[in-house]
Amino acid sequence: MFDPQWLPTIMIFLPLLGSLLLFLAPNRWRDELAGFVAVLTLGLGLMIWYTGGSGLLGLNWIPALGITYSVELSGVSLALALVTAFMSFIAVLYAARRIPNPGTMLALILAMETGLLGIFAARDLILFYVFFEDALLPSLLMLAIYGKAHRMRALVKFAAYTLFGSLLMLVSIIGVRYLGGSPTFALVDLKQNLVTGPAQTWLYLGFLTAMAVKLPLWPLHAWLPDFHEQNHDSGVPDVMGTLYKVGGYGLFTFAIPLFPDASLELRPILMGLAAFTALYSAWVAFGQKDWKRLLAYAGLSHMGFVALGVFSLNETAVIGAMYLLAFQNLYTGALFLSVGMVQERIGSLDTRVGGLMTGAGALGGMTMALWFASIAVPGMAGFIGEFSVLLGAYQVSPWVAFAAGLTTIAAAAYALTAFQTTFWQARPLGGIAVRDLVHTEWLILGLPLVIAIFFGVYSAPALNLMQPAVKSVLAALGGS
Amino acid sequence: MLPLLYLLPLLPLIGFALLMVFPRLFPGKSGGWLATGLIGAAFVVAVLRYLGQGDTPAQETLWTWLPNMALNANLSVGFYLDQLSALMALIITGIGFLIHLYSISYMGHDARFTRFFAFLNFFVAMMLILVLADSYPLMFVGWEGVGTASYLLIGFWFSGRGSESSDKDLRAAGEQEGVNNSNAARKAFIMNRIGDLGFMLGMFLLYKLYGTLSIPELATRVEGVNVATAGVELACLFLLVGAIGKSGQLPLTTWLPDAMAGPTPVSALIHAATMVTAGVYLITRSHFLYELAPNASLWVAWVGGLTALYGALAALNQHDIKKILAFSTVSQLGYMFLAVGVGAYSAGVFHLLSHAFFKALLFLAAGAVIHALHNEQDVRRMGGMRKFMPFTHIVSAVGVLAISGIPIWSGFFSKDAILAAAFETQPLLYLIGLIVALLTAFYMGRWYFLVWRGQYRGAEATGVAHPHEADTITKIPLGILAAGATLIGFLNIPTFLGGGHAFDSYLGRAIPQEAHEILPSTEWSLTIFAVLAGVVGLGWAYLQHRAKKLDNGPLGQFSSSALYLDNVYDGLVAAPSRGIAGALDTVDRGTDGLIGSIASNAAAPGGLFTLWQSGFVRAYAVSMLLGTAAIIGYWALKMVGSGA
Amino acid sequence: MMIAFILLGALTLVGGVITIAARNAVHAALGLVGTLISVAGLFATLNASFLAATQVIVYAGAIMVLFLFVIMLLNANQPISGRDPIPFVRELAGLGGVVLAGAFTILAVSYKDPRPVAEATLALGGGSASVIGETLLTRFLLPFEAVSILLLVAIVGAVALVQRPVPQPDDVPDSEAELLTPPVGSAISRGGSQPVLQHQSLQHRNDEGEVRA
Amino acid sequence: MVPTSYYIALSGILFALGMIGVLTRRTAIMVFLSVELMLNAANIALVAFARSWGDLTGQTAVFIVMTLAAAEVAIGLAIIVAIFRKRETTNVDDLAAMKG
Amino acid sequence: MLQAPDVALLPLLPILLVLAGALLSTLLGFWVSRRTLTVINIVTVILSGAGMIFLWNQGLSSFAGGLQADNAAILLGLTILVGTLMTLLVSLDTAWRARVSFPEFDAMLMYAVTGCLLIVFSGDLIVMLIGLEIMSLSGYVLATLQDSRRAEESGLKYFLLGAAGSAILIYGIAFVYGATGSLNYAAIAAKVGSVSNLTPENTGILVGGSLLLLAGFAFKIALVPFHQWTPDVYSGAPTTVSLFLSTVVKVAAFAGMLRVFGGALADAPGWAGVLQILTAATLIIGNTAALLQLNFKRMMAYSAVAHTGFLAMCLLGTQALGGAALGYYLLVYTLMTAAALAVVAALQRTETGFEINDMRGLYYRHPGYAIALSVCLASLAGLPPFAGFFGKYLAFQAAFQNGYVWLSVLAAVTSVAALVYYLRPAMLMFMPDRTPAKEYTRGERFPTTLTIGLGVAGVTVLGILPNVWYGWVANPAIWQLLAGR
Repeated sequence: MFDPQWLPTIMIFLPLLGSLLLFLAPNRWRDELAGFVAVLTLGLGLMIWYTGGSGLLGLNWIPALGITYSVELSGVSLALALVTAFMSFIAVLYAARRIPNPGTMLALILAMETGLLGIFAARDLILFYVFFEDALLPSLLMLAIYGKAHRMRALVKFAAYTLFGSLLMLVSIIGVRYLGGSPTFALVDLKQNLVTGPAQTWLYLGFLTAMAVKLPLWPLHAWLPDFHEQNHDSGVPDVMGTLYKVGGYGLFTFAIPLFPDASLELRPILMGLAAFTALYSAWVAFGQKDWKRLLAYAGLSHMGFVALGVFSLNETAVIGAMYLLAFQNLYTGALFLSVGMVQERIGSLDTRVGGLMTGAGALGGMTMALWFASIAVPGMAGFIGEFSVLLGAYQVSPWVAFAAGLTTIAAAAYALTAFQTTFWQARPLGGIAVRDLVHTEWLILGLPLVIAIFFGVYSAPALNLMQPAVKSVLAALGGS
Repeated sequence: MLPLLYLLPLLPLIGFALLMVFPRLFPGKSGGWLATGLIGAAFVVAVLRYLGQGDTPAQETLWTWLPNMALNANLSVGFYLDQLSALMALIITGIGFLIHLYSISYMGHDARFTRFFAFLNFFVAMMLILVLADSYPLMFVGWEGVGTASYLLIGFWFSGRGSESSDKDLRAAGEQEGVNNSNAARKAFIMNRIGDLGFMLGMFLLYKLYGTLSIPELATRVEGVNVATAGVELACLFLLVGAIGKSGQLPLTTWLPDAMAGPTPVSALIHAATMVTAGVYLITRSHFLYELAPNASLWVAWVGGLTALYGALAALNQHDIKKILAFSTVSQLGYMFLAVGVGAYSAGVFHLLSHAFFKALLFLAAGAVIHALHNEQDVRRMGGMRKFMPFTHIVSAVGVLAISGIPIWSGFFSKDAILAAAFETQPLLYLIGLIVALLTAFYMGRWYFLVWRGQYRGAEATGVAHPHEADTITKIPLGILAAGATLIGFLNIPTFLGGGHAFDSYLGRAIPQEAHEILPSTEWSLTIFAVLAGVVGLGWAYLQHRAKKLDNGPLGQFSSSALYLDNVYDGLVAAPSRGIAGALDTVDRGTDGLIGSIASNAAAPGGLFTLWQSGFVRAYAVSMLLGTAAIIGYWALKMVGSGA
Repeated sequence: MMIAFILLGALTLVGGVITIAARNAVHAALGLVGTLISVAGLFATLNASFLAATQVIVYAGAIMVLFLFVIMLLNANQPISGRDPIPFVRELAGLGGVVLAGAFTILAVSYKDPRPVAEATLALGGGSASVIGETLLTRFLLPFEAVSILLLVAIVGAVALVQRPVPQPDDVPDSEAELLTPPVGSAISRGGSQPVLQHQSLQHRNDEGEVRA
Repeated sequence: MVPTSYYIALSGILFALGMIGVLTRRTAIMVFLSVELMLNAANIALVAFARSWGDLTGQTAVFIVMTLAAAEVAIGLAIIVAIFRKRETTNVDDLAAMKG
Repeated sequence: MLQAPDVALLPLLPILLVLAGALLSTLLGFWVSRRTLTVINIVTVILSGAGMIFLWNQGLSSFAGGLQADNAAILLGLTILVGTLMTLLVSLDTAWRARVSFPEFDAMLMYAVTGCLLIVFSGDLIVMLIGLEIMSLSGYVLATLQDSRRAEESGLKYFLLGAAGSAILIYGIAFVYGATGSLNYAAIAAKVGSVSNLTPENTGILVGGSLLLLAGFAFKIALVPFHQWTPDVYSGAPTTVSLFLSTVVKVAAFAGMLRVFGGALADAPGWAGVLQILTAATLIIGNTAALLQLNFKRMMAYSAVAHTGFLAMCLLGTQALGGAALGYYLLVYTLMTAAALAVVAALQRTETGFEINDMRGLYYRHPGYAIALSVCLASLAGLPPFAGFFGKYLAFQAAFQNGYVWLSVLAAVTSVAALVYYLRPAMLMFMPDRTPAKEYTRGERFPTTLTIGLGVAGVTVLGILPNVWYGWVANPAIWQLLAGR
């Protein structure tokens, strides 16, 4: 009989296979093929969910080095994988509609999906690292092929920041195994052989650098605005880029179990940094005149919350952080796409064009609803995340939670200001008449919104996935 | 079998969903009727639940929701019905129904008629969630939900009503209106968010103190768990910040007058009768905490008193027919805060109830006038409207009498109770309350005389020579509300007037009653002072009217600029934060540019490097030789050093 | 013995100094010859008689003649005047040399013979041709053979460099082949001063004088 | 018997001299001559060590090194001649087109 | 009495086969066309490889330990042969354009390989030295062979500095001999193994000698500050030659270092400390300098320097791990560098290669080569799933495990610079471009494509399934016997 343990593996590599097939497929079938693969991947994910998460599949990959192929999709990782599969599908949907001759873009989306799913499924540090870097390549190519005039700068910055962090992480990974004396790099083995003492702190810092770049966390965030600003106007690469912000997940799955003492020790500083990131970037977002940059900073601000939750090591906060991480992908991604739609209609990403909603009510309405999700209006998924993060963080450090809480005000300020100057107010004389949503665009914005609302109201399915996983991870800390 | 509580928010939510997603299914005014009908149905549910209510509160849990709350069980979505929430549900659905009805006529010509009702339904649903919530987080859902609805409705005319016009001037005015409306909506949302942060912090602290956020559980746990008073005080202050934000109290008050940018029914429903009273509701709901926190309660009372004074002063010289009412609302809300601050929860809620009636009435009447005058809102261009709109005039007069605290009308009873409670605990606040009562009577008198009496002054400016009386659909809510504003006071006739405190004793089953220890003689004198204040105020207004000086009320610019509070905020908060945002953006790009220019330009190290990699083979040999010499020399030195 | 060492050592160094300091290349080469012969003497004092002979015959004789020949051929005996393009090269060289010499001296002083020198000397058998030959053909057989490859490389390489063979055409399509043929007479450009910069503006022309479309 | 150290010191100084020559001489041939000095220094050291150990390996190695030197000279002079043909210079500083 | 020399030709077989190719090229060149000779050489190289595989696990040695055909030698020898094969294949297409298409070119190439194999199979310092000299002299000739000013300049620079480097190396050999009384790796290792065997006072001479050896080798593998010839030679020589020099010759030099420092002098004090400083300097200078280059070929030259730094980290590891890491990394390095330079050789218009900016839009003109080149660059940058990542990983691990944590961190940081300079051309290739093509349009020929395919396939397969090669090199026993028995 078929072993369900293999499902994650199939789910991971199916998009890559699809991506390679796209090069062979005739031009006119590419959209359908890509969509089919994306749906199939999502279906597989749902199947894993339906069967209650997969078990751990552990194979020896490079026995001589103690590197294993360990994958598992359950708990938090399954939730994130599902969101990834879903948003990849949405991205495929929009890319097929928006980008002329989209074959390459679709292939890159699928290739990146493989990397992202791999990141979430990996239960071996080296495997994690490999997928972590694998996702980088398609992302770079999207920027290179479809980016804007100053993309080289953005590209170099993005790659340099990412690699700077991840190479330090690589050193830490090596250290984790050798200083701890684990036989393999598999998480289960590493957990049995923890590094102790000051070495743990140093290794944690190495790990942290990588994750802080990918979170991103101030001051390692500078790549993010440029990355989004220079990416293709459609916002499709931005969706994938948003999905790639996996720092919070990495910290949660690997850093906390492997560096329990260090994460406790550094908790105050890191929480402060995370709160600062949230507030700082929200404030910077307030000053942005370009939608992509604004969304970049908004996303950064969310990531500050995610980081705050993870760093606080409080159960509620960590669950909230994971919840936020998973669902912010939905609305942030959809917002990028809505910005792409705006750009398609008026050829501008400026936040001060004014009056779009007069012509495009549905587009404006959906965008507004997504913004409400983004600024954590209750009843949307973002609220559960942000509220839990703040609630949990407050139990640990009230002042930091207060500082982070200020972000909610700033978020309202930047979101509503930009929304108002773009969609509300009067359309200036001579402005291009704006077409409303058509065809699949309804789905592209509607589906994420519906899911964001559903999980904001009825969170049990997602919480049932995440809560036990978080509890077991935090149990390693000795019940703090 | 009583209908389940979740029907209350669900019915309007269904309306919202239908009207949002399938607006095409509801041509003409059918959407409005659907929405109104659903609210009516909700009102029926509320009445049924009210009638079927026992002494023990009902709690109905739907499903789990927030992670890890309340002793590691997930926090649930659940509704809680006690006397307080039943009353609130009645107010919301009842007055909501009337205002929906009114809106069918008022918004009849608007292009986005159906959308308006969707938003209204959404608001009512959120408000019901707010009052029925069994936990603070769920209440927060409603709390922010009504904020969102308020945002949507204030910004309903986001592009201005004339911005599509071909006429240049009209278009310019429309564009300006669009910007103003949008700004007002945003301001309301952001200021509410400030309050919301306070509310959230309050929740966090409560959770830290008691480990739960479920209201009934908290209420019981407060008695059992011993925590430092300072903690409770702080939590109550946090909650107060939340209440301040929502109820437009000082210092977060400036959004409320601006919120009048929304359509008039919105002002009546949200910014007078229901949403803004949520702060009062929150504090009343949290009475078990405030009882443990005397200092925080005192803060509440003072905030209320000062806001009442502020609102009254600012209302003195407004020229917008709705802004006068808006500042009046601020002021009246201050009264309610004062009441709950001094522990007179029942009096506060009672004033909430009566205020809901008369203020909704006044707003709707004002709306009728605005409608009749084709969107003219400046009271200086009105006057003599009683001739054109007799029915509306009568109901307006009822409203003015009610708010001025003239006996038999509801305002008299509710205000009197508050002033009595204030006198008992904080004489200074009583004095303020009394002054505010006088001012209230004056500015409402001014409003009345300017709009309804004297000569019609606006024929030229508005282009409406003969304003028409409101239609029937408009008159029905006005009539019902006027009746309510007149009669509702009799629900709670105080003992010294021979009443039985019916309202107090009903509410007393849910919230504690202040003990009345005032002598009847004192009560009498207090009542006389209060009535006197109302009469003097109205008389003062009449005298001014006779002297034709009402156009410009007292205090001049100071009052019409709302005590310059907006300017202060703009200077202290808004402008600096915009500046800081710009500066931070520059810094963010700058640090980045710095790193970038080092990396990309690399002129200095690059030049150095070219100098080194000079292309001369002997230069390369120099590196080699010096390298070797350094290595060997290092070793030799080490050997000498180690004494070999 | 010591006197011989001092004498020969001094001669070696003097020769070395002449080699590196003489302005005329021929003088320098002669200084090197002096050094080489002195080194041969040193070999002799170290019981390496065969090597001493080889040093004189092969090194000082054959190799140095080759050197002188080339110096004369290339007319390289005149010193190069003008500013040295490398700043401080003499100072740096002096510094490096002094450090190296000092360091080596320190190392040398630290050296202790593993066994008594007199006894060890006997084991060398005088370093005669026969003992060296025996070592070469037994323990050093592989190096001995491998060195022949080295010499072969030297011969083939030197010939190939001095008389460059003609490149054999590829089976390139004709049109390309035409373009690729090096133009006649452009192989040598005189002067030798920075031809690259002069031609940089002409993209189709590089410093190898190739002309490409 | 002269101590081995003396020979080693002598060879070290000779080696350093060779190095200095490599740096200061500006003609390719002279640079190469200086390299010969360095090779000779190595030879002295080898022979001296061979005596010290009483082992013929060192002396035989010198023999090999001499051959190496000869081969090197052949190639080196060929390169120098080849360059001279094209540029008519033996100044190594003239060959500095590639840099940076 | 005359003892019979220990002559066993079987272990010499691979070397002899290559030498036969070289001799055939030298002699048959008068009658046979160069392309035929190249094909013959390819055959001899493959035969030599087969010979090595035949010798696998036999652990043969001959000439009294002067020649070691142990597994380490075979693994490194195979790596060298792979590089040679790729060079030969590329030269089939580009030698004419580089104007080096004559039999002597092939002959010198094969001589150089013979020298390389001698180093790899060497059992004592003299054999190693001779191999090194054969390799170097052939290398000097190869670099100069093209009739152009650039090639001659690079040849002279290479030669003059190389001669000085060799002199330093020989001086080092003399000192090591002085300290241990032997030139044989095993004997030296035995002497060094326990310092009691060594005349205690002579540790100074031993360390001095090993440091001189280190300096000499540092020149051959291009460690800072002995690296400066590298960019000039690699960018001046024909690209095919650069390909050869930067892969085969470097592999051989590393093999020599592994033999000497990982085997004979493994236990000697002093050198590791210096090597780590040199490695650190190499990492910094190499990567920074590559960042500043505008010409792709020259950038690849600096990248070779930078990679020396990463490779040298392996030498700092313990014998078992470091040797295995080096064994893996060298093959991967050969594959990716050779394939990348093969693309340059195929598409360049002149032997200067092309400017990085000229690569814009290459993907749309030569999709296959562009993808291949970007795969190689990604691998060079150390991005998974390509083998370069595991190379880097192993290097980090080797250094880390032996306590050089700071070096690993430094290497990680400098890798970022590496990424940047590899990324720029890789991404430019995918950026659409409207300017006319700057590269040679007919460069795509079968042998080159085969080479590139070999490189890309190798890099990918070894990246996804590193065990294919690492499984062979991982056995610690291989590397603990580097000095021979």
